[in-house]
Amino acid sequence: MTLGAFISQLLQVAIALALAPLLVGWVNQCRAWLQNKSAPSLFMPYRTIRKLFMKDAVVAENASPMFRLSPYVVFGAMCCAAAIVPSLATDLPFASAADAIALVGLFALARMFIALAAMDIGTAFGSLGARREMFIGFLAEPALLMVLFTASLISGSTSLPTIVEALARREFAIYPSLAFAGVAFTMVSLAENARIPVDNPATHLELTMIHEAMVLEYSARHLALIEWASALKLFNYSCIGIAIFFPFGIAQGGDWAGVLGAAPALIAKLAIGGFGLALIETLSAKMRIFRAPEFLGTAFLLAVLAMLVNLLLGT
Amino acid sequence: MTDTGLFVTLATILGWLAIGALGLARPRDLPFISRGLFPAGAIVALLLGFAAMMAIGEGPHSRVLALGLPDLPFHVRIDSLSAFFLFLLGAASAAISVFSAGYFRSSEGTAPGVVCFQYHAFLAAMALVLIADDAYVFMVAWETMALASFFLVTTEHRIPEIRRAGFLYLLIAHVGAIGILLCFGVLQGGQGDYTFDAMRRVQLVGYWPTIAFLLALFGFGAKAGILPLHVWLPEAHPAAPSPVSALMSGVMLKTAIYGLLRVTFDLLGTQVWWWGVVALALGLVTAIFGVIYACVQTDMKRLLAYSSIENIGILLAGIGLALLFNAYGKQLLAAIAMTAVLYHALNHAFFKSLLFLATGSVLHSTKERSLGRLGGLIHRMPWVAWLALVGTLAIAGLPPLNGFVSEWLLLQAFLFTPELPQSFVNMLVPIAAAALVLAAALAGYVMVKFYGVVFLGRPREASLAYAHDAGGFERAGLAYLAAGCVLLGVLPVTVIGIIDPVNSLLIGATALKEGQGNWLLLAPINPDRASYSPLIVLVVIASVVLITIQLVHRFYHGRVRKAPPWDCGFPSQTARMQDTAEGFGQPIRQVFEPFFRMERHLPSPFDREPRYAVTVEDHFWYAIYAPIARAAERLARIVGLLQQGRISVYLVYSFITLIALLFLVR
Amino acid sequence: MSGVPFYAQIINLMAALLLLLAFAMLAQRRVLSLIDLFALQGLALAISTAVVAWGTHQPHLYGSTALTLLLKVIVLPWILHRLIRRLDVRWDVEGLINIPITMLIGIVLVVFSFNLAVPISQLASTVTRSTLGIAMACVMLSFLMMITRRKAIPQVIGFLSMENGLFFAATSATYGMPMVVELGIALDVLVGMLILGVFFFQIREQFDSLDLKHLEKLKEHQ
Amino acid sequence: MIELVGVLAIPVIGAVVLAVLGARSHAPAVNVVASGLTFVAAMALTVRVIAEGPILVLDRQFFVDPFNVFLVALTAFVGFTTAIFSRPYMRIEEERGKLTRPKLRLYHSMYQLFLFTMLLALLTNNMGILWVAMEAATLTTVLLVSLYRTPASLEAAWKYFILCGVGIAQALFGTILLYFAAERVLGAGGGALLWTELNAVKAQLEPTVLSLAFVFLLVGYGTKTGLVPLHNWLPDAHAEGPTPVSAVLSGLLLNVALYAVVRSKVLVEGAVHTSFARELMMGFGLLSVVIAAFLLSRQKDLKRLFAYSSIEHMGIVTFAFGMGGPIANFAGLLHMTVHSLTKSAIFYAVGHATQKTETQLIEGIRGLVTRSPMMGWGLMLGTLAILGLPPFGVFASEFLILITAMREQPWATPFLLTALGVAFAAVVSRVQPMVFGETTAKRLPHRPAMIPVYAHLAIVLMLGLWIPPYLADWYRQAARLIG
Repeated sequence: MTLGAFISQLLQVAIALALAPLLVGWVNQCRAWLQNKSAPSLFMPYRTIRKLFMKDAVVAENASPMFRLSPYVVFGAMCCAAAIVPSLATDLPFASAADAIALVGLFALARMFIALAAMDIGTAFGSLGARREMFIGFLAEPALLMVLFTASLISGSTSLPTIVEALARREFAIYPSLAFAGVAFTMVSLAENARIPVDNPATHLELTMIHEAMVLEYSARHLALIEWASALKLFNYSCIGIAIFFPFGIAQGGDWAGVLGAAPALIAKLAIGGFGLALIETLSAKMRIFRAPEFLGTAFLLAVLAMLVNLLLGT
Repeated sequence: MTDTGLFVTLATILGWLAIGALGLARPRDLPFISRGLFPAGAIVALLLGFAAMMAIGEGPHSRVLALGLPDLPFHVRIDSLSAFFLFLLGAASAAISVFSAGYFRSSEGTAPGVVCFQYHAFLAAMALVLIADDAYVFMVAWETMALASFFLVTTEHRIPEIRRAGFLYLLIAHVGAIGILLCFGVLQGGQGDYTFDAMRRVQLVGYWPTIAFLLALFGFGAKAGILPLHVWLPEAHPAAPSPVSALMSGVMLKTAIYGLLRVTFDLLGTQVWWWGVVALALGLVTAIFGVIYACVQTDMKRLLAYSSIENIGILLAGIGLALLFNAYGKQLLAAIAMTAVLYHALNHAFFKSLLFLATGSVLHSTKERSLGRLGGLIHRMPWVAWLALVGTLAIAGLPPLNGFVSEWLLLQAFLFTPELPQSFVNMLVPIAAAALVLAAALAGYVMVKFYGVVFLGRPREASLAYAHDAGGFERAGLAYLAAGCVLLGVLPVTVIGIIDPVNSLLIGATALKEGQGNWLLLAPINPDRASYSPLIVLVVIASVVLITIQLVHRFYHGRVRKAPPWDCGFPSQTARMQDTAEGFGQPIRQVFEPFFRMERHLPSPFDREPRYAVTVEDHFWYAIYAPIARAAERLARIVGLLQQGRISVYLVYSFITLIALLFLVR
Repeated sequence: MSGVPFYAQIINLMAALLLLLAFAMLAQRRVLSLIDLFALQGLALAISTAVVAWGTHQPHLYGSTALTLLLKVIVLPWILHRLIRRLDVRWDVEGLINIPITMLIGIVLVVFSFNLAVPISQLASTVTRSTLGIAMACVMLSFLMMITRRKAIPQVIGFLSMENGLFFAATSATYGMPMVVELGIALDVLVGMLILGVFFFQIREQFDSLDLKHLEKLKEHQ
Repeated sequence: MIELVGVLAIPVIGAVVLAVLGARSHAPAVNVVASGLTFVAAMALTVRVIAEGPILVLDRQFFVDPFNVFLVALTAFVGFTTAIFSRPYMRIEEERGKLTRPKLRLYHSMYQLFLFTMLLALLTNNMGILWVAMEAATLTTVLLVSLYRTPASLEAAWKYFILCGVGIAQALFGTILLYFAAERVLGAGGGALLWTELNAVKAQLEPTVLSLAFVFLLVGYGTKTGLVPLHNWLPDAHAEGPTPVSAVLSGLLLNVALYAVVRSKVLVEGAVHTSFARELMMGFGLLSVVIAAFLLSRQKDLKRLFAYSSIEHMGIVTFAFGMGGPIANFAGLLHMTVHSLTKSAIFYAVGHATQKTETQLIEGIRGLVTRSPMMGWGLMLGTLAILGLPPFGVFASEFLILITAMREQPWATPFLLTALGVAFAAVVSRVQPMVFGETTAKRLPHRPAMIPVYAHLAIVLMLGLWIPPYLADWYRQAARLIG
């Protein structure tokens, strides 16, 4: 692997780490606007994270090392994911070490650890959150994989850069399968990123909360890492969506010009995507936890349909 | 080209039998048995594993022993397939034997020496099954295996449930054996020659190959626990002592897979594409069924047993895929599917043994099997907990551990199916892939439940405060298996390199080709099609984690305050407020309601101490097994009517027989 | 019956008599007269054996004649009489099936065994071949008798008269079995009879009756 | 010659001696010694026959060929081990007051007589003597069955006597018919009943007569073999008699009766050129297997259970001989051997088990292995062996029979397999709780005899893994003889 490739790899991860909180901030701002509220600053998430790092960590007496280890593992897994998903350039050496399936595996790893950590303290909320998280996950994960499979059936590969190159290089054509996949993907990413209508990041109502219930016991730097990790998760999902459905403008190969050109395109797409997310969150209502399987089951079925359609109509 | 492998295997069998005999000689001498015999058995197992690994690459060697029937002496033969499974047997059972050295105590049940004998006879029988090269020695070894394991299952024979479980197991095993015998009867095609070589020569025509395949599927399925022949598994595994459960689930089930492969890919000359579809469908149904039932179990060993059913389903699905590809002449893809199968068999042998052994340690130190009364053990028994975590992550199919590799390979194989000519199969595959992924995701759910409820949280019973960590032997066994999980996870290319001769034997193609990927990078077809390198992933994650920790502690203070858990400020916290096993399984119960046969016991408003209880049962038992039992009962009653106890009636029988025969002959 | 030697005619006559007696026993209710009939049957058997011996010049058959007389005409009836006196069981024998039906079945059996025996008789070398069918009929009838009687002693008598039929077959149809065999058979019959005698007493002391309905406990059909 | 005389004479002498001194306390020992001597003589005879081939002595009245010599050896062996077993068993019975000295005297002398009749039936060359010996066998055992004088035992003995008597009478008629057919070829007199003579001229014998004769012989000896539906005496007799008697009944008597059937089958096969004899035997065999299997699952009495299993196995052997051919006959002979060894071993274990728990009911017997492991394991292993689980010899023979059936009589295989499955479920579900679980066993006044059990099981195990070459070609010759 060339030095240039290595640099662009690092650069991409750095950009992901840097931009992730910003994306969260942007989404919150858009949502505030849409709901006629006065928006917090765009850089609020950075401040939050910094503040949390400053604080003293408070850990429950009966916490095991697992509890303190998990945030780092989750963060690490998300970083790896960020390194795989081609956001700026497709010349990612690390991507050859882990393909789309491995990506889903990484997400699963993060989910598993955070769920275990939530059960570690042994509080009612922790185990409740863990249960619900895994419950969401067991439907969301396959759906995501099916979406990726649809793409990889089109491009005949499971390695993300190859997918992106194949999809970007092709002359513009309508893929009905991708339409299905797109809808499914949107639904999955809503669920996975703890967004309305599945979860509400901004509430602590025990009846509804999922993600928040798991991280209740965390504080200070651990919480900071988790927040950052979830921001990264949102970022990664957005990038996956972009890479599969709007791959135009992502730099092929490791040419610097391409990368520099790709950055603004990426930011623009993220902005639009974030706004779209905020819009959905505003327009839809949080649903009961037991409606979630129906919601995700639909996503799952759509993803499978996408594969079927792809096989029926061919590429 | 000497047949060292075969020789070592035979020596191993004798060695194990000898060790067992020594155990019989001093049945109550616990130190001698646990400190002497079981470790010796482990060493023998290691030797076997090593020799077998060497032998995988070599061509077949066969011998004829001076035993058996006069016209059908014992034929034994070692080829890549049997060598691979022997390797699995040796590698896994070594750890289990070491663990057993620390595990078995003198109990109410069978004497330790007898257990030692049964245990090693079990191992020897399994080894013999794997090298059997004619129907007779195969059946002998197969049934001996069933017998030995039956006695092991009923070690704690004073408990009626355990006896019942053992009986059910033996019965189903026997019925399956009958199926296998019939299968051999079909395979020899009227030649009357029951050596496997003869069966290879015979070319069956018409529907006979299909009959043979279905019989094999039935017979070996009964042992493997394929739907609907799975009922014995969740009974027998909890009943058995944990090392035995580990051996049965980790190794014995694989012998069934071995038999299926042997018959389908080796003895049967031809293959029909729809066999693949049948196996695929059956396998996926089994997998989904198993994992869904695992979600709602409240007994940790039952949970693991159902998870074994799931893994067997996945294996069968992989076999189906390989069959499908092979029947359509796509050898390369068939090789990938087959690799996935073999790899997963190896993985399952490691992590399932690891988890069963871990439950064994938990059982020993807490005397408790029900998830509802465990919890928080990571504080009391850290060794077991952390080693079990490896197994948990591995079985949940998470990178960079071994469970993920085989799943990855299988999914890759699925993604290639569009290359098949049959459009119907093409339609089938996405659904199949979806089902597989669903099963994998649910496995994650199950494992979080298992690990979280047993090891994390707060102890649900006061007695758990006195739990103690496992002893040295037990730790050694667990550590060995955990290390195996990691190694198998991070060195897939090496492992597949070892497995590949089996592919070239069964299918005539290898999964790895020269110049594609290196020892670091697993790239079955070509790198830009798909590639995976767990070692890199592991290194990167680990380094990121370490760097993060370093940075965080460098730039910020690492101060930590201990405080009571916050939990949204709830005033009083008791351990009973955590999720119980039932509670954790409840969403799944709700979603998959029709799968279960449930009985809820809701508390009435006037209960002094209200308790909610739910029992989940298996539909198959009531749909299939109970009716059969009733029918047999009814038939027996009818036949009983013949015997009235009246001498005149008996005389009438003789009289009528006589008259009838006389009529017949004239 | 021209061409058939005189002794053969006598044998056939005896055969007919044997069959008649078998029927009579089938029909007989009273146990004492049953024994007498049995003795008569034995006598007929002995005569026929003697005639065969005389007619075909086979001296060893005189031996079996003597044996028959001794056993079937004297010893066994005597034992039976004593038993009945000792156990004083002078009841009438009630059959399980009523007499006329038994008779009808009997006739059917006779017809059956006759035309079973016909093809064989054709190829027999002996002049008395036709008696084989009768012998078989006697065996069948005694079998029927054993089935229909529900008391111990009549059943045994049926058993013994079956032996008579067999003897008759042996002597008249095939001019006698080898001596050693006949001796063996005779011995068995005698010993069997003695053992039965012992049995009667044992059963009696257990159930103080010889009714077979006490002996229906061991069975599969609960 | 001398060996043969020994084989036949020793039991008679033993019987007389025991009848004389019967009541003494060392009578059991004498019984053991006599049986042991018989066994030695039998082994000598066997060696002789292996060395010199078939022998025909005492003006052709006695005949030893591979077929009957191994049965002789087997009979003598099982008789010997049973005598060893019955020594402690009967002493315990006596101490428990279930038996008196006179009864023991009867038992011992009758036991020797029974052995004599068995050996005579096997060794004689004369079909008539064969019949006499079979009848005598009934007579010697009938009083042993009723030894306890309980109502049940009397009933059993009565049924045994009447049913077998009637059956054996049919066999006599068959013998007469045989003679009737033979004298036309061989002329009247002794020669016409000698099996060797008949075998030499069997092709000329009149088919119709012989087929009739075979029907009578089959029904007659079949009754003693315990073929369904002629079997009804068997479970009662096995269950109510003393256990040693049950052991020899199902270990020896059934074999010998079957031997008689097979001998006559050989003749009929030679004369009649249809396959009806085979078909009859296969039919009876299959019927016995199936019916017995289902009756097994209704048993409450331990000894009845194994009596029915004997019926089942006799059915299997009959079926095998019915199929004929080298493999099936080989398997049949092997099965006779392993069955009588295993079954008698089981009865030894069962006998002591019933004494330990003082009941014969299955519910009453629990957890033997906890109180006396040897006995418990003996019963368990014996049961598994008799159910045809490898590595025991029963599996070997059943395997051969099944594969032959698969090739030659495919229609029969499902019945056989179903029956075997049902029998397996029935027996294991009953024996398992008896052997394992909480115990109900008490102490015995004398050490139980466990050596015979394990000796038998060891032989059976060996036969499952390795059949000695000479034994193998022995079976082969016999199989060829049976055709």
